[in-house]
Amino acid sequence: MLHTENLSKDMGEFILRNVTLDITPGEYLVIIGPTGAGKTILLETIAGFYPPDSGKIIMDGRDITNIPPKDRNICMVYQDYMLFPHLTVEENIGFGLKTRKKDPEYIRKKTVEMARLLSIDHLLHRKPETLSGGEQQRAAIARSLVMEPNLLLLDEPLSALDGQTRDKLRTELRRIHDITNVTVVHITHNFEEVFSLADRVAIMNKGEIVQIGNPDEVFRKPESEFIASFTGMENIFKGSCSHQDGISAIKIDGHIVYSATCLGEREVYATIRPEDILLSKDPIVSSARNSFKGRITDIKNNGMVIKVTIDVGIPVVSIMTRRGWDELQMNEGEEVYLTFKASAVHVF
Amino acid sequence: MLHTENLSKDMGEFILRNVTLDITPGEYLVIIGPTGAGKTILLETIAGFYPPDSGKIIMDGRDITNIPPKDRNICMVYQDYMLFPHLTVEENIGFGLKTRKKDPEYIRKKTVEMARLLSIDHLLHRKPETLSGGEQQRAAIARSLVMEPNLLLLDEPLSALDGQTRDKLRTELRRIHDITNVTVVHITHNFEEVFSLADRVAIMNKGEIVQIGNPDEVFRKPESEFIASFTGMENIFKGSCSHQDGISAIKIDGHIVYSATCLGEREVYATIRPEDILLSKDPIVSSARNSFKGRITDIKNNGMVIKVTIDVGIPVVSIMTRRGWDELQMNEGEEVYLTFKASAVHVF
Amino acid sequence: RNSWLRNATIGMSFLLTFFIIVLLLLIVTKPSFETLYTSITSPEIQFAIFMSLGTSIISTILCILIAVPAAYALARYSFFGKGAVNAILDMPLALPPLVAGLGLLLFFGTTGFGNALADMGLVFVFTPLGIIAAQFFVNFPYMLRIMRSTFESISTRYEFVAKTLGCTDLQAVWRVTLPMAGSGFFAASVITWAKGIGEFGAALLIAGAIQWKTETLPIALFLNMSCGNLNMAISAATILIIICIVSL
Amino acid sequence: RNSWLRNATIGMSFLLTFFIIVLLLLIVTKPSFETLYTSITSPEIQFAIFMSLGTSIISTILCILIAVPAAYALARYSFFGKGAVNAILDMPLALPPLVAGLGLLLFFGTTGFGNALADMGLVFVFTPLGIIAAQFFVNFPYMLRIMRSTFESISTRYEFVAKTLGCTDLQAVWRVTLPMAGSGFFAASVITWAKGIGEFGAALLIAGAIQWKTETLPIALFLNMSCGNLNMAISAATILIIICIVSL
Repeated sequence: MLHTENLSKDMGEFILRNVTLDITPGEYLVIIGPTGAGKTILLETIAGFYPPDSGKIIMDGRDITNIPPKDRNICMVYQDYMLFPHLTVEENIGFGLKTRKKDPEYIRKKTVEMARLLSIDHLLHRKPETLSGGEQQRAAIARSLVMEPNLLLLDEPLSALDGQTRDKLRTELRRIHDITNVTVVHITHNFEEVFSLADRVAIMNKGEIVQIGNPDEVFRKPESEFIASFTGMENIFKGSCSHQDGISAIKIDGHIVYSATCLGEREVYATIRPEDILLSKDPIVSSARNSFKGRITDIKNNGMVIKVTIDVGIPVVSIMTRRGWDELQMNEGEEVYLTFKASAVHVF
Repeated sequence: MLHTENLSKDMGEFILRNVTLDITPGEYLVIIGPTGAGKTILLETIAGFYPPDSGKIIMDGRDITNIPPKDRNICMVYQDYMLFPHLTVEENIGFGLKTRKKDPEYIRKKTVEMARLLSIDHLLHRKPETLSGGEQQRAAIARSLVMEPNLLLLDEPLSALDGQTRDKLRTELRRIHDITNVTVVHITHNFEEVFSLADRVAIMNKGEIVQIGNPDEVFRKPESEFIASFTGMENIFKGSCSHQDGISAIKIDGHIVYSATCLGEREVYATIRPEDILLSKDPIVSSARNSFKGRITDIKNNGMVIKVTIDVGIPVVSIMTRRGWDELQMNEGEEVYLTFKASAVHVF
Repeated sequence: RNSWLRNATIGMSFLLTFFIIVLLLLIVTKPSFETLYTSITSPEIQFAIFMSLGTSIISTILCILIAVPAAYALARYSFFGKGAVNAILDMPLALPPLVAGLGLLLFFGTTGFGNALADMGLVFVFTPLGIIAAQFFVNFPYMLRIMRSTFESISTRYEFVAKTLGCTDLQAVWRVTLPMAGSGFFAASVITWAKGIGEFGAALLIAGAIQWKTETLPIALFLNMSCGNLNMAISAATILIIICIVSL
Repeated sequence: RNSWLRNATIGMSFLLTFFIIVLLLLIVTKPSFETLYTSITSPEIQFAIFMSLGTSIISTILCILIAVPAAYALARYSFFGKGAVNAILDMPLALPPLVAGLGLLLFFGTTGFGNALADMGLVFVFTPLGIIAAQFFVNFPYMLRIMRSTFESISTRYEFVAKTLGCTDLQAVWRVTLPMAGSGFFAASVITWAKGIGEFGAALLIAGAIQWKTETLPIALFLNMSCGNLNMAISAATILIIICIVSL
């Protein structure tokens, strides 16, 4: 559908470096990355607001790199809605069709239809400023969808909304994508949006796409230290890898951790998700290859989840629910056993 | 130490209503509440920046309601540091002592001492703008502590900092409080700060203090629907209460939930913390009084914790770690058993 | 607890306000209502009103046509020399109006370009055209500044969105940015117009103070003061005060 | 992809810039360097420079002493009538300077207060004191506006913190707010001063255009133009342009 080739753009503060990206028709691609990673500038370059310094944008086989935005049929929705304040909701939604000089009767019909799809048909005569954030974003999405765009770009569409509205509109986005099958590129900071919306997720850093794949794969198997720590990996260790009995052993500060994957005999990073580590008062006999004894050094309670740090020579973090913690009945300074499977250790 | 009596103040947008509060010497009191609850205005009234419309402020037995701020010896630290940009870190920390016309030698000594306590003694000659957020906040705290205040007011001191810095400075606050034993009132939005810092927590809403007590008590036993939902209770049900066999039974939409506490025969709210609900494929034989069968209607994965909604006639939410969920191996639409103890059901 | 700092500073602001009100009242109440009425309805003052309104409206329209596009460029684009352009375009704000008038006089009176215009019948020296040029030159920076900050306050993203909805660059500005800039545009026009009405120094130099020819209200005030005709002067001032108050 | 909207609007801004530069160059290059030197060193222009600097510095100091406290009150406190005070204090910005001068003339020349001052030796009509009064009245709103927005941009919380650290209200302002307002204060003073140097209309009415008595640079420019002494007029203008450029 859309293919970018070595797209680069230097805007001083924000930068894009050699972005090559392939978006398949009907796909829902979510892009995450820290602030300043160049996510918005990527979307804006695809939409055609600035010419790239180098590289090409191909849409449906046609080179659109030098085509003005109005002829690309790519629509954009921003975090802060960007509804035209001097127009009613109806005029906002119909804006693009009017620009295309469609018949007023047709515009009216399509506008109402799209407003109904987004459950804002009762708001058509209101001015944007009188709407709630969620309603405004629905109107902005309707304004884009009514154009039947080849590609819909969403720039943190849910970030300005409060918790409940965000949840609702997220579900709505999924539903609309299922109905219209429009191709979407969606930028976010929020991991929940990745898991509930993305067919694929791309991680950006410093203007580059550093990993792309299905969400579970990317979160379970980060390809660099940056991705591991950005996606919230708590336990990241550096060590040297060697093969032992078909699986690999990673030596970290003198401790051996077993992993199901290995990249050959060299320096590697190993990560273990905190929730994959089991704590127990007594040693557990199980098929899990990794078992350690340590001392609890820190306990953090955020009201919902307990985060426990255990010193086993190296500091290891484990997360559990409050119920799990209450059953364990342990305190800071006590000895505890850690168990985790070799398959839970991801190496990169 | 400090006692406010029916303190009221109307500032239009923000309001304070009949706040009566008792702070004991050396206590660490954390105040939480939604935006606009009047938390900051409470601190600012205690500090004496505005006179209250009515009510009294008593400190150490002395009525200070009409005393100017400079004579109260109450210090304040804001979210955005408020370091004086035209002065160096050293001059900022020494500002108050200089105002009190202390000997320059003494000021120098105390400033260095306090900077050392907060690990910013290497930054004394820098201007605030060249410091990181965490360093600026340390300087602001030092500037207050050097005054040896009777009361230290912290207005969301960690909210402007990024995750790691926030964690570090939170630990630091705990340590400093242990060392200096200064009385602290600390405003926050963050529940982690409540659990790791507070001796007591007060919840504010619409200018009033609606509940005060130790954190576990307040979070486990909210006294109103507002507090329950603000502290993140997912399962809040309305029902009618009656006594049965020594414990109480609450009838919710035709379903009976047993609770260890009851407030008499009347309409009540019942809440159950999502992490207190156990899910299983088969019925569990246990001492838990509440057992339901339902169908999974929604699964939300935020990457760390799984939130499952189960319809048992009423929608119930349960939270578990990813490991727990993987072991359960269930999907949307499947049947599941819910078990929770009568003591996990809080009634108000 | 009433702070003396509060009382002293508020007192100062009231003192200044009081001083302004006294000055204006002194002018407005000086002549009797009848003398004022006679003066205002006199042919000379009528002529001055007409001349002031005519020149200020035309110069305001010129300011709009030229300063609004320039303001848009300064708000939206970055280009070589933008810093210098910005600084120089603000200069007429600090330049004494007499100097601006002298520059215009030299420009229209002594250069080949000025002579060419004169040959085409566009004579600026000692004519109402000169007044318009003076008002334009002294006041366009106000229009430019206000519109520049108005455009800057409107996110470029509105235009971006309009373009994805099929607009050309110009359509995006015309259908989205200009309607959104409405209130700033109105304020800028009123200020430019009011400043134009009151313009004296620059107009004096290029258009002279010629009774019945280049006599705007400030010029009428000046001419009548010079020949001791206080009532006529004060009635011109009264009209100027009324215009000033109405425009605020 | 070069948008013509971009080219057209940027072109417009360059055209305006070019126009301003041409006007200034016309003035500065008109006389030969020698004539300019002779004029500038002439006793009359020397007197005018001295008179301009003296009056503008004094009026700027007055503006600081009176407008800064008033600006602080308007930025920090809410009080009865604040909206009206704000509106009236902005009025002199839109009021034609001639009208302001007429008001001052009536105030100092015809009221009991003015006569009392004159009896004390403080004569404003047709004296340098009148120039100072004119410059003050026309220019304090600039000082007020800039300082008001400067104070508004400094969070009250800095003063709050200073007070918890033992400062009185006044100490908090003196030791924290004023140092933080430094750059805004500097900008406001320079603008007020530059505007004062260029003031003509109001000064003309209250102080007259009296050679060797109330002759500032703009008055010198005017007087020399009136009697056809173009070289002297242009050298006065050149000095004014230099001051204007330096102050920016």
